[in-house]
Amino acid sequence: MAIATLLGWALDGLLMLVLLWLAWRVLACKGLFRAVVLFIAFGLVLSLVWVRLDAPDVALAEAAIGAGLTGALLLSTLARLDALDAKQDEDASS
Amino acid sequence: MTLVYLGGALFLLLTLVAGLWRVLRGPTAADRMLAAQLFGTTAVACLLLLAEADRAPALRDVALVFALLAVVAVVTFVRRNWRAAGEDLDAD
Amino acid sequence: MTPRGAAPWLRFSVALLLVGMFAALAWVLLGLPPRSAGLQPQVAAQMAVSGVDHPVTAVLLNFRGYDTLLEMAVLLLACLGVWSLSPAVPPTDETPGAMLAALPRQLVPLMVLMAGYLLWRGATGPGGAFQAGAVLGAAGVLLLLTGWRLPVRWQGWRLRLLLIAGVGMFVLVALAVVPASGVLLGYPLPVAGTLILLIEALAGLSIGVTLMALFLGGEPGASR
Amino acid sequence: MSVAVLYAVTGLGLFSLGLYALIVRAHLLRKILALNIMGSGVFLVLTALARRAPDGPPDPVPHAMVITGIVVAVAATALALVLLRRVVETTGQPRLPDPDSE
Repeated sequence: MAIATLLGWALDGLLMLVLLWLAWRVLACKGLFRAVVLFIAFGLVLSLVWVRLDAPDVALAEAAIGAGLTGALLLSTLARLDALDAKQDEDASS
Repeated sequence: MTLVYLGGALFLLLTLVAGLWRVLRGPTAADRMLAAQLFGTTAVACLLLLAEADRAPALRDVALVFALLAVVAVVTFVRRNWRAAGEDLDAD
Repeated sequence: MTPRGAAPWLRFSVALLLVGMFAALAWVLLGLPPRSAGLQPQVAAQMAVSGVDHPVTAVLLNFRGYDTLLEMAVLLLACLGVWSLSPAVPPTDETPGAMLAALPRQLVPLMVLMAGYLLWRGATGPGGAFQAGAVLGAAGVLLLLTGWRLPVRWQGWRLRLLLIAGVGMFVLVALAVVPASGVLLGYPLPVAGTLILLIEALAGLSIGVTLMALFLGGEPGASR
Repeated sequence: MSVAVLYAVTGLGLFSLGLYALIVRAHLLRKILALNIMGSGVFLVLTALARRAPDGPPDPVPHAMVITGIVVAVAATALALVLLRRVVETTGQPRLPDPDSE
């Protein structure tokens, strides 16, 4: 039983560290695409944290929103920003 | 048995950390996106192990939702970001 | 186009302030009683009159129904905000390949099934309108990404009706129970479960459609 | 010190990190990500404090609040992203105008 508790602690500690590290990288890393992908991973880890905190309802909501919608919204905005950027470059050069 | 499940979950979480390295290294956008997809699969396995360890069958539903919806992000990537991926997608 | 961040002195002082804030709030958190049941006993005591068997659903749809009602209104407002900002981005995507065309045919029915399951599950366990709505919204996003377009005759009042169905049903039920119980949203016990399921079904549908409309990024069919 | 309190402190850390980036980073998409991380930090504090129940199920009230919060957060993010697109279309810059440069 003691080992199980220890393993639980290790799992919780690792989750906390990964969460903080991911948040830092999302906000500080170079490149927006990288930040968005890391943010998707952040949502995933967060959903595991909800499970560890005995909140399966919240984990379900986070899984559905984080995996399905947030990533799609952010990625398609990124694509549109790139398209606008390219259009401006074209306008500037012509 | 709980020990095995918890240990497995911990191990999977460690592999997830290893995968983060690939997200940061790249080198292409597709590498990063695929690594993120791999996290989705890892999380599903992790959730199934925790469902057994905590005896919380509701976690299987969470795993099911993950498995079902992970595809949405990657389809967005393929449809919207793929063509730009060859170029310098990471210019800040 | 390199983003200029804040000046170093500004960064430093902001960091200093935030470390101070973190320390103060962490001190408060660590000083909280390590064991506290919170509102759990009150919720457990009232479960018998809630009409459902799952505490979180009971809180969402019954005990704190106002919160959920107004939250649905916030979703609607976000959608209105997006619509007033720009028309939907015109579909420029080329036709999807065979793989992408087959994908939604396999997955969307499963997602709709999952949404229905989560809705039904909400009465007794983790699940409910929000989760179901999110899965439904993701199914809609997948359809939009793989080349499906909202038919023109669905872009008018039908879409708007779907968007307000959740809030509308919530308000209707809130008003309808007034003669029986004297207060808004005070469900009479014999029909509480049915009313909650009715609200949840339409709320889930509305949430799904709203999330899909948000992904469209503007009012469908509008031209600038 | 229990695991729940540690998780709450982690949430506080996320909130602080997000607030710092919200103030310091110029790109608006990065600010939107920062707001989302701040929100997640708040949710984490709420859920972690709900876990303190002695034995038995955690407090369901914060859970319900967090679930609505997550859905509101994604709606707000969608609105913010459309605003961002409009800002870029109008000014050609993915950031707010700098008052010093005028």
